[in-house]
Amino acid sequence: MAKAFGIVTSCSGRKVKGMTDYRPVGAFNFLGRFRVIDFAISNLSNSGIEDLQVFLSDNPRALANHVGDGRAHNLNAKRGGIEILFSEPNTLNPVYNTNVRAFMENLVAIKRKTQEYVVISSSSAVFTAHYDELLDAHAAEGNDVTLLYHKVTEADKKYGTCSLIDLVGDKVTGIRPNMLEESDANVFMDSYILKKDLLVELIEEATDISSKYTLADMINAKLGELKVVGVEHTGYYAPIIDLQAYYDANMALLDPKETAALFTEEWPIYTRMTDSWPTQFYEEADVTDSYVCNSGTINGKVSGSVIGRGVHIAKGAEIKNCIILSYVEIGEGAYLENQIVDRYAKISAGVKLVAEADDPGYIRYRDKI
Amino acid sequence: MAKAFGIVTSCSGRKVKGMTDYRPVGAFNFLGRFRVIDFAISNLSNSGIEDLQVFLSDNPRALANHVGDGRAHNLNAKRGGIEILFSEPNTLNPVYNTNVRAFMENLVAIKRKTQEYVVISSSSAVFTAHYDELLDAHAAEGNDVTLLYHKVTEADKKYGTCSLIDLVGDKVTGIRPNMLEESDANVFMDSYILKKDLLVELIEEATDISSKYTLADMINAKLGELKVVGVEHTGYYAPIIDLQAYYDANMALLDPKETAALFTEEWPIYTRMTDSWPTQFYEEADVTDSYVCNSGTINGKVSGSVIGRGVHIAKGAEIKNCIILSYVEIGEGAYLENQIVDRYAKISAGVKLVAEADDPGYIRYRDKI
Amino acid sequence: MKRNEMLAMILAGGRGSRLHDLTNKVAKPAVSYGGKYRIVDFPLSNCANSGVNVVGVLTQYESVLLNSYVAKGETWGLDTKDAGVYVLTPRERADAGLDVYRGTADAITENIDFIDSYNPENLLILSGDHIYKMNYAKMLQYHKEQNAAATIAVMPVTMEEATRFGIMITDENNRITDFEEKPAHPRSTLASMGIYIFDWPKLRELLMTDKDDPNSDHDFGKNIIPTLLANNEKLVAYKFEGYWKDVGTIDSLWEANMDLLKDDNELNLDDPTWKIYTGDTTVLPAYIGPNANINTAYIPQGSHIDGEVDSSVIFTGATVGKGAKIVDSVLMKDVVVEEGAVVTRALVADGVKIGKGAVVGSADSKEILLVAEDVKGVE
Amino acid sequence: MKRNEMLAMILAGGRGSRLHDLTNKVAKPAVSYGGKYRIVDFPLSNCANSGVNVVGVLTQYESVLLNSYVAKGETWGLDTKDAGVYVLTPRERADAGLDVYRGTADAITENIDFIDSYNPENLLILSGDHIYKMNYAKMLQYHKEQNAAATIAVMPVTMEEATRFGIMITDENNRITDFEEKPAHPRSTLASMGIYIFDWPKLRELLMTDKDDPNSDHDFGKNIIPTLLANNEKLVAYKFEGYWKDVGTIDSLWEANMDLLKDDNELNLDDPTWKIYTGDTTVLPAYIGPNANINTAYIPQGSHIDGEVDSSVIFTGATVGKGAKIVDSVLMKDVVVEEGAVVTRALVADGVKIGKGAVVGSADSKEILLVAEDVKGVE
Repeated sequence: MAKAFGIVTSCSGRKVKGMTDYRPVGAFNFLGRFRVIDFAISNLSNSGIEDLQVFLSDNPRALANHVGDGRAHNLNAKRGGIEILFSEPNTLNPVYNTNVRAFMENLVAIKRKTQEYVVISSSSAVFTAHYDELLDAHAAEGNDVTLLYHKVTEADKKYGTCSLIDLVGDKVTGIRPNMLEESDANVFMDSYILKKDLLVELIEEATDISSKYTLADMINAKLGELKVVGVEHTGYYAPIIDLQAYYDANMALLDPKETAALFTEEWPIYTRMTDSWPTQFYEEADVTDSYVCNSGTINGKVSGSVIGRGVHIAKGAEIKNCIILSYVEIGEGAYLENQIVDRYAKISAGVKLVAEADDPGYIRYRDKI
Repeated sequence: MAKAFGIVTSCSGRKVKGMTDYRPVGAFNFLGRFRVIDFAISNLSNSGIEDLQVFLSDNPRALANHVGDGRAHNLNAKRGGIEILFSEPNTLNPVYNTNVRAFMENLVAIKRKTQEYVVISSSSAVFTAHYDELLDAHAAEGNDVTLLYHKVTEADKKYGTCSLIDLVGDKVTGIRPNMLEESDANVFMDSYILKKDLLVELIEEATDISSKYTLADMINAKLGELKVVGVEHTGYYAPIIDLQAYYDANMALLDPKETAALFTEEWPIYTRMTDSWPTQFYEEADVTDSYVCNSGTINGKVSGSVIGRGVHIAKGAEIKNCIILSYVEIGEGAYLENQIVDRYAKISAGVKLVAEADDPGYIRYRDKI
Repeated sequence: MKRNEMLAMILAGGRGSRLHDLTNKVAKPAVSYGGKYRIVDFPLSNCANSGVNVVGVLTQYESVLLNSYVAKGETWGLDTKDAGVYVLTPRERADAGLDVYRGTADAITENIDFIDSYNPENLLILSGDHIYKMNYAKMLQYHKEQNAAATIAVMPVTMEEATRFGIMITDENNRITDFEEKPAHPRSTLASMGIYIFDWPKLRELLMTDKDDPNSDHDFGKNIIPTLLANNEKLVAYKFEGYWKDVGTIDSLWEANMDLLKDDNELNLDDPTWKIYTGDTTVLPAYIGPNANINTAYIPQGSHIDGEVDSSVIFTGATVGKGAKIVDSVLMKDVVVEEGAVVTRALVADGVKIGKGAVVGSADSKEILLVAEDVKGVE
Repeated sequence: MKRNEMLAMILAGGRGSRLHDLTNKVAKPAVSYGGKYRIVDFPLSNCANSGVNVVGVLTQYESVLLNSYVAKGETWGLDTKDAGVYVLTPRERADAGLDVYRGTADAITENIDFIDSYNPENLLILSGDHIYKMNYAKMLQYHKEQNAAATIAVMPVTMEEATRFGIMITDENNRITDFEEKPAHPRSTLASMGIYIFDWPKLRELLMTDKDDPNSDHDFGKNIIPTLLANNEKLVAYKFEGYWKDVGTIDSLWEANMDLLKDDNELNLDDPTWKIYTGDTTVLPAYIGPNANINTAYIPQGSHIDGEVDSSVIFTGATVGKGAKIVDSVLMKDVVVEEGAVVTRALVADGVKIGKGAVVGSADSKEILLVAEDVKGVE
């Protein structure tokens, strides 16, 4: 039995223009065939952490059915699996939708776990992390809390809603909101390693102090008492904090080198299988520099794009630097540039939609244009 | 592919003293090892209806994890499985928590189904029904709607929140609330068979008419236009409408004849397996006339009771006509009569709790007495 | 379908010698098809979709790959309670020596104890190397309505094709009155598809007699069907219309792949109500590189194309390098075609590597070239 | 555990002749134990809990029951990707005739292609008829720390018991210096449990040599271990403490069941952190009737008791009628003891029916009575 269980948190209240009206960030389609939460769950599963609690909040349907009991993500049903936990979004005042509140509502389920440690990961960022090694180091070094961070150079422009971490050596000296004031910074990845009993203590104490306290706030308040260590994460890291971040995160992976770094054979990213069939390319198809999922038909021009499952692109249509989500239909001669087209949308023949790469357009779920 | 899909409805807003504070009725433990919803799902599964939508509302955790993707209930994952759908309980005014509202919130998911027919069953009643045969008859006779009803003789005392059906021959002439005015009546079992397209029409029309309309209200309003047929259900039927009904439904099955009628070899009731071990009976155990689940230890006296999984009964304790839910501990010399003891409760040594069979006592989840 | 109504047995056969080197390492039913499938996925998916939940797969030549592939009944949803896919190989029995199957009927006889353990009313016999979609539940319904001892699926063919098939002669009620194997002058154009439903108790009795008959080939076509006819049992033909292909040769396997490129392709793998299931893998979407030039093609996830592809079927994990050209060809699983290589009218076997600039196959070859071993580059 | 770190092979062996009639219909590993389990559940659950995800089950005598039972890897959670339980029977190979396994080592040799397909670093050899709980991951860790060619699990026994086991003589660092099979005058009390971890490349080489040695019995104990010792390879003993029982005889199988009734029973099946998994069934809770009188007993769901039960283990589906009396006995799956019958010091095999008023077994018999056939009532 592994010595840790995992918690995958939701990001209740995070808004990504249009898209979060229909599902939480964890359920966003990523690179055509994945969902953002697949990365968090696969990281834990590949690390041998087989017993997971997945927190759901707003619009839980898509995620509840996607993660199921954990089989799709290679979790051994006997040694663990996925337990889905719900927290009710406080619609009156979103400031109270903290992760501490979600934990508190499910404290009995957390307390019932028999593993000594817990690894907490966010469902709304794309990255890989070897928690098995991090956990061993955490235990060996006698840390109270290990936090993951990623060094960035554009903290003044991106990562707006992320927290930043201050460090002296590897010791965390502060966790604070990103005020967009500095460019070089350590972005906190919302990943924690700590003992289960400490987590329970922190949750209970945070609840006593303030209903607005998050787990990070609580740890920040305890930096004097606890040994809190930051570990730098390197490689691909994309927190999906807004539509631009979502667009950029997909587009970055059209570079085969980035893809090769994120998707390696010994660290598979699991997702739910759909029994799809290969995509049919017709005579007038002209596809370059793109990812194309199964079950589609393509008879138009596609470049620099991610084409989801079951997408139909008619003759003469052109798709340039777009993310086309599943089951979208693109009519003859339509022209799309720098667009994110949500599931089941229909773009009529001849429609022209152009945006800039630094402000991509968004076509709503099931929209007809 | 089966010609029908199934919908298992929740009973949002139904209150069963104490117990519904922690889970919806469908998640209630039944006869020690089942949950009430197992009957609805197994009826559909055994009828070859393999593609189910299960509606969840208040406290969805227990049911979401119990039903999972349908594997536990023998649903073929490729031909169907379980899709979990959520409806947000309207906490401000429970009168709006109708099944129509839950359907409306998930209308896209219902419309997406390709089967011609839909069978709707309630998750909060214990009974068996052969929907395969009912569906064949429904189609052969050209009915618009088939409703299941059960003839009862105590409608003035029990079945308070159920609807009653009026019939001329097998034609339904009215669906109305039970005003506890007549003893002999036809209790509507909240089971429907109809075409999917008709269901969608009725939902949309009901929404237009009144936010308080239920599907049964809508069908009642259309009795003039539609061929609505009632089919009598015989055998065991127990809608779990209050604590007394829950208690009686369990106790009735201590009669082996009732059990044999409900549980037959060709109509298995599936539930989630837990890898439990046999129960250990010690030297001073004295058990009669009871059902005993696995993983427990018994060293006391038990009669006329249902003992759940992992229950420990110490020396000298006596349990008479009780329902003891999972993981309860009963201390030495305790005496319980006509009690329902909820999960994880601890009854200390020597405690004496006595109630009457027509007003059983209830010990709360995780309570210590 | 009720629990014991029908059990299926797939005759997955031997080494498939007509498929030459393709079956050196994998048994024939495990051969790849259609971009991401294996041949055996078709009868297994048909069973799953038809509600036939227990399937025995009979194979003489045991391959680790076929066994471990087929044993995961979950792939086709055949892992519910009372369901399962079981690989049945020749084995030691208490009352007999070790024996390999002597014929198609013998393969069933040798596994009577397996069949008996399910006590089915009917037995469905299938072949492991046909590509088609068929609802066996409808065939069973016909079999029961006709109260037949055996029902044989037949397909109308041309008079010319009829000379290459087992041909069923029927009366106006579809009752089979006679049977001819590859007749020079066919009396009917209804070809047997090698798909049978037998009344199991009747078949069982017949098999027990046939077993000890020294003159029998222990074959369904040669012995069992003629005996049933001779015994005046009711045999009926069940007419199938739709796509059906025996992929027992390289040419027919290539053709069956090419059929998928046709706009009006009858096989219709993109029917969500009758999916073909297969062992799926966690791979990326197809990556189409900056130099790609794809015209008519069938391309699955997990492939990597940076060259020219025309009228070809590409399989999961296949790579086409920059400047490479694939025409009228089939690249099976994990094939690598390096930069500048040209592949024409060829079927390239799983995992084969075609080196830089190599030229393989030709546009005017009569037969399709099978490439089963790595081809060196020409630098 | 990493993917290729260790593969397990369970030697499920032959008909288990010492278990007499109990194994007439089921292979020994499929024999019932402990109210709801089968013997093979123990090594398989140990593998699952230890993170050993691929398990081959080697059986000479193929039984439909064992095969279909073991093939459902889901039972033990061994159905994730890259995981699986595979039944391996003697089979036709391209380069050899049909052969049954000649010895324990030969059974491995014959399945080298299966093992090679996983390319494991280490091979875990287990027996299919031992009842115990053990974390093989810890044993592997020890094996790796010691950098051993082979690690053998041993258990301290009394000097008297030592004469009935294979005994390992070790130095102060647990390195095995000598090995004796059932010594008359034991030089050590460390008994081999028949559980080995081998460095796979080393073992593979040895097996290839042993295979063609006409003087070899192709047995791990008789040939492979002595050869390793002779070659001066590093063999270490891994000490196990806890419950372990070989259930190869009726008496030991009965005893192992009776052990479960002890309050301080070491096997501890009720440990939620090391569960033993088994093919579970949808049955009702145990029904205890109005006339029941149960004292010390182990009773699972799906049983039906209306008589007297004292110091006995009852299995799923077993029925004890009104007035019947079961003392110091084991009633296996689906046994029916009718009204008024008395069963004492007996082990009643799966499905056996003991008629009304019959008296079976006696309190002062030396050996445990095996009841493998129905017993008529005495009306």
